[in-house]
Amino acid sequence: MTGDNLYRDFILEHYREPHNRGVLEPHDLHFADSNPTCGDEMSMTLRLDEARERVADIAFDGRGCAISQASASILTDDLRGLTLGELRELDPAEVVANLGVPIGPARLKCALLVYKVLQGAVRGAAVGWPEEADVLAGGNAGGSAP
Amino acid sequence: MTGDNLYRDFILEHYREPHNRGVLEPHDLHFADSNPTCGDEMSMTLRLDEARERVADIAFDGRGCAISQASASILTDDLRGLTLGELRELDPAEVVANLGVPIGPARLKCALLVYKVLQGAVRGAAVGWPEEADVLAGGNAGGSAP
Amino acid sequence: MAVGQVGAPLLDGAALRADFPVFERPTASGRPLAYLDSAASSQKPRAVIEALADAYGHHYANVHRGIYELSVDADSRYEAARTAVARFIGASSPREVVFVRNATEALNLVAASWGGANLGPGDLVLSTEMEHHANLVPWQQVARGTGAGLEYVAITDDGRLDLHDLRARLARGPKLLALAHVSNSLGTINPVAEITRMAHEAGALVVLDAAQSVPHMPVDVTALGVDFAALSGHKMLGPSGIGALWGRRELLDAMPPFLTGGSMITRVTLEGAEWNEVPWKFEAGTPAIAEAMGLAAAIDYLQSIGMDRVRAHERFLFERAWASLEDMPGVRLLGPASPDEHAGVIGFVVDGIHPHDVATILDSEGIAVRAGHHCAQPVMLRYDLPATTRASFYVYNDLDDVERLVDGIRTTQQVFGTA
Amino acid sequence: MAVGQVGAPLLDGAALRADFPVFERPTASGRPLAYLDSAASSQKPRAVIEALADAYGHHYANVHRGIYELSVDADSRYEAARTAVARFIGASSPREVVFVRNATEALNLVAASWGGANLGPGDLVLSTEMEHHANLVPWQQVARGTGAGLEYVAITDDGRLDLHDLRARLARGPKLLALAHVSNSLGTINPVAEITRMAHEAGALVVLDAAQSVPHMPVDVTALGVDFAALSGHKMLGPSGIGALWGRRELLDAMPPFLTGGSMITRVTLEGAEWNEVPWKFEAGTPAIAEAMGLAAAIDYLQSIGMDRVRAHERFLFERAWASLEDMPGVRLLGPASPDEHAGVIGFVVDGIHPHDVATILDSEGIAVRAGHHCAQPVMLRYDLPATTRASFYVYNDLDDVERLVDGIRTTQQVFGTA
Ligand SMILES: Cc1ncc(COP(=O)(O)O)c(C=O)c1O
Ligand SMILES: Cc1ncc(COP(=O)(O)O)c(C=O)c1O
Repeated sequence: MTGDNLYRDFILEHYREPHNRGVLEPHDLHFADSNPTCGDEMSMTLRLDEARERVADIAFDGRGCAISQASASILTDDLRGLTLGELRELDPAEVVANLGVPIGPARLKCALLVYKVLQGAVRGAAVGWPEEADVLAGGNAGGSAP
Repeated sequence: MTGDNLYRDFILEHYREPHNRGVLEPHDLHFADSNPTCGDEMSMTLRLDEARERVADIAFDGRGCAISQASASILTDDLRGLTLGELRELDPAEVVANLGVPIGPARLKCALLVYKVLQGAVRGAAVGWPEEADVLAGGNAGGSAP
Repeated sequence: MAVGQVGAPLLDGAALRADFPVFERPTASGRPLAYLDSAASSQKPRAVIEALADAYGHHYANVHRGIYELSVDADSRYEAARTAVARFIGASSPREVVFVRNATEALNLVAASWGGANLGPGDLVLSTEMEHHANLVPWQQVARGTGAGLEYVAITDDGRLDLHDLRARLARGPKLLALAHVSNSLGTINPVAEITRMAHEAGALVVLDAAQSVPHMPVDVTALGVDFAALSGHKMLGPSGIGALWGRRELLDAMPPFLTGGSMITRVTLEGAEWNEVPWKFEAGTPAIAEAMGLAAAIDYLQSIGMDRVRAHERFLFERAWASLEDMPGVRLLGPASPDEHAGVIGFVVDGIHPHDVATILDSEGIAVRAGHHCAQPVMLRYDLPATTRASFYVYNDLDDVERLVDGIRTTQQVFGTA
Repeated sequence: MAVGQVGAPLLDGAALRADFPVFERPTASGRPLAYLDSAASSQKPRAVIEALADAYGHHYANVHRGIYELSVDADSRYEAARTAVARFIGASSPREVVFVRNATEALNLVAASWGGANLGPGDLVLSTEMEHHANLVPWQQVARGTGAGLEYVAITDDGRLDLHDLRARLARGPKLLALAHVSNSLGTINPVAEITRMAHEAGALVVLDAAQSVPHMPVDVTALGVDFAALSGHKMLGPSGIGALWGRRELLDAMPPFLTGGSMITRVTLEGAEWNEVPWKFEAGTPAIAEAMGLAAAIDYLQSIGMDRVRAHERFLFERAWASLEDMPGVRLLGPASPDEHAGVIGFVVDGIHPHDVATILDSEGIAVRAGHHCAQPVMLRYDLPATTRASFYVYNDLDDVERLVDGIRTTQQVFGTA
């Protein structure tokens, strides 16, 4: 049963007590984006090292479902020390796999919201959803629909 | 077989040698209308008696299919001496029945074009198709369609 | 947990489910499907599926007066479907029924055609805060295009239309009021006959979004007095791809066409075109022929049950569900509490759990509900919710579905440790 | 009378007819149905009818990201249908394929959205004298609305596009050329790749009305180089109520929406709305969900035959029919004589007999043809005909149908005493 598999204890713990939550002040990079599918909004702030090359610190903020919050909490844990180039090359499929629970197509965008916001922060402009999140109809508009 | 039943000899004779064909000059009433279903166009001229009450003479003109031409030829034969009031009251179903051949829904408008033009002449303005001609889709636009 | 000890539903949902092949489909949970998303789209009875197969297999040709047998057959069945829709909603003539894809297209048609021809700077249009995007965005577009003003009638905290606010806005002399008969996010049934009287007294036409009412209760557009009404076939057991706009004949007659092309014209030259009579003036190109016939079969099916009984059945399920959910700690319900003012659509939120997570866990129990903004983002904003979960009923639901919904929400709370 | 002594058709029409339930239907004549009206709409194979029943019976829910199993299933099948259409016409991405009702809506969409945003006084649009009303009237409307000019490329006496005239008009710098791939009244196949090169050199975009080509021959929009293409599912063995607009991604991205409402937005407030990405930006409201899946099944069926073979089969039937009719006294044929330039659509007139009378008598023999202006009144005017009779071929036709057509015309002449 999806529900049971998905909402494993560690997911719920990340949801209830997310890591790296908040707003870094001052910060070097900032971006906000949303997933109208869930009504979720997420913002992200990053601090870079002195060479302005690597992530010194990172935080996300906003409200959302357990999947998007846990995904943000888990991903941001792994990013400190990475270069901006490495962030840009992040594989969205790995972001999802890294969650360790089976994310069906209906919740892919929830899991990938943090990825989308991160790319926006790194590239300085909103990016589209990764291809894998487009397997279902509706682009951004989604399930919220009719 | 529709085709055989429909195109009886007397229909074809009326088609080949229509009665009351032409344009009356001078005339008291004139009207022209069309059935885009067939690309048919028909005009009608009427001369009234001195009291301007009864049909003294009538003629129709135009090009069209065997059904519309025969229907016009047959109907106009019967109208001399009728009052304008009687023309107005003509029952379209009788116009069709009077043809003496089975007119299916697909050809009803062909059979009724003369009725429509006549009503236009009597009333001085185009009238819609009688209800019975509306059993199929497309109003005026018809079979010619896709 | 037990739901509804007293009384019994009017219809035998389980027996009706046997008419719908989808309920034979196993769910991943191993449990039978509890389909509680009919407000988004309904399932289809065998009668409709077979009508489609029969239409495509034995009565299919293009319509619009082909001369051969098969096309006459298709044409008369297509027009018979129009008559069936007209009768079902109390229209005075089938000539007032335009086939479109869905309620959205119907509303776009009125907004673009009537609005384009009748609105200008200084004119005012009213919509409401509870509308589906389909009855909002087209009016925003036409207001922008014509320079007309657009205002929204406020809604109350319990999700009813604020009739004081309506009266105040009507006093400014709007040309048109566009409103939903039943809100798809709140479940509210608006008092349309009364509102229409008020609107007409103020000189405004009324466009009724009947997408959520026609499938679920008796609707008579003539008795309601409205001027236009929009509906979708797919929400009333019919095929997707077919819907209808009903409008008063004299209004439709006076309106310019919307889409143009084949069969909506009488004469085309390289210089210009003349338009056909209504409703064909508004049906450009080859319509959804077999789908119209399928919609007629859906209407037959609904009429064989009786719309009064459909409504009574859903009202019963609503009352039981509302009573059970109302008492659950951590559950908040949207819309009016009175079953007279509330259709079989219940929007709710569970404290501390995102609506999408609720829906996912219910899905894992074989319960299909919708989560999101339900194409009514202004409603979400109004109540400061990112989204809601929504359960909606139809003829194939029964108390067992209600019970599973309530149990599922309890399970969700247990999973999240909030219960 | 014997048709075609030499050679054999590529497909076994009689065997294929067994896939189409309609051919089991008895005609009033007692003879089997000779369906020669596929240019108006095609018949449907069992595979498509069953795909619809399966979609409605087992995979149906509203699309656009419902969260439950059934909606995920419906959604991914709906999007898979989009991919199927994209592959079938050589589009580089499914994101370039917008589902609409029919080719008419596709052309209206381009005219209103692209035209509304890009045309103004002083701008010029080209269409042609051989277009279906669906590719004429929308351009007349947008020209009227924007103040742009509209001119028509002339056609020759044998029904080909006059390329001299095209060149002369392109020299005036039109912004867009709208033309049919295959004319539905003349049968002409236009040299689209060449025309597109000429148009692009002159700086004009090309909108291809592919309603009569995609069903009958291999079409690759990328290879042709056009910018937009319109098609209808019902003409290619698919359901009614579904069609597609293909457009280059960057053009679609830049265009304003057409219909507005649910699921074509990302954000709606009472003040305004933001649009979704393409193609969803152009799909307002609940689409023809099952019909899209049915169209995918039709594409599967056509691909299992092979579009090269479909084209070769129809070419063969065309050659035989043309050869026989060409020799008949009192019969005049429209369009080019060369099978390279003529699809399986033959328009003709019989001297002294109205096209509708021809069609009625053929119907009495169980032969279904269309008579009228075929939504191409300017073509009728061009050749000074009130109407024509038209026979058109598809995979289920064979030489027997051709023979019956020829015999039927002879019978008609006998009935009218003109033979
Ligand atoms: C060349 C051409 N274009 C457009 C159309 C319009 O197709 P539809 O009626 O499916 O919109 C047709 C259909 O007859 C056609 O033949
Ligand atoms: C109240 C209301 N109006 C309009 C619509 C739009 O219906 P469709 O998507 O069928 O056009 C819906 C469907 O969700 C609705 O609930």
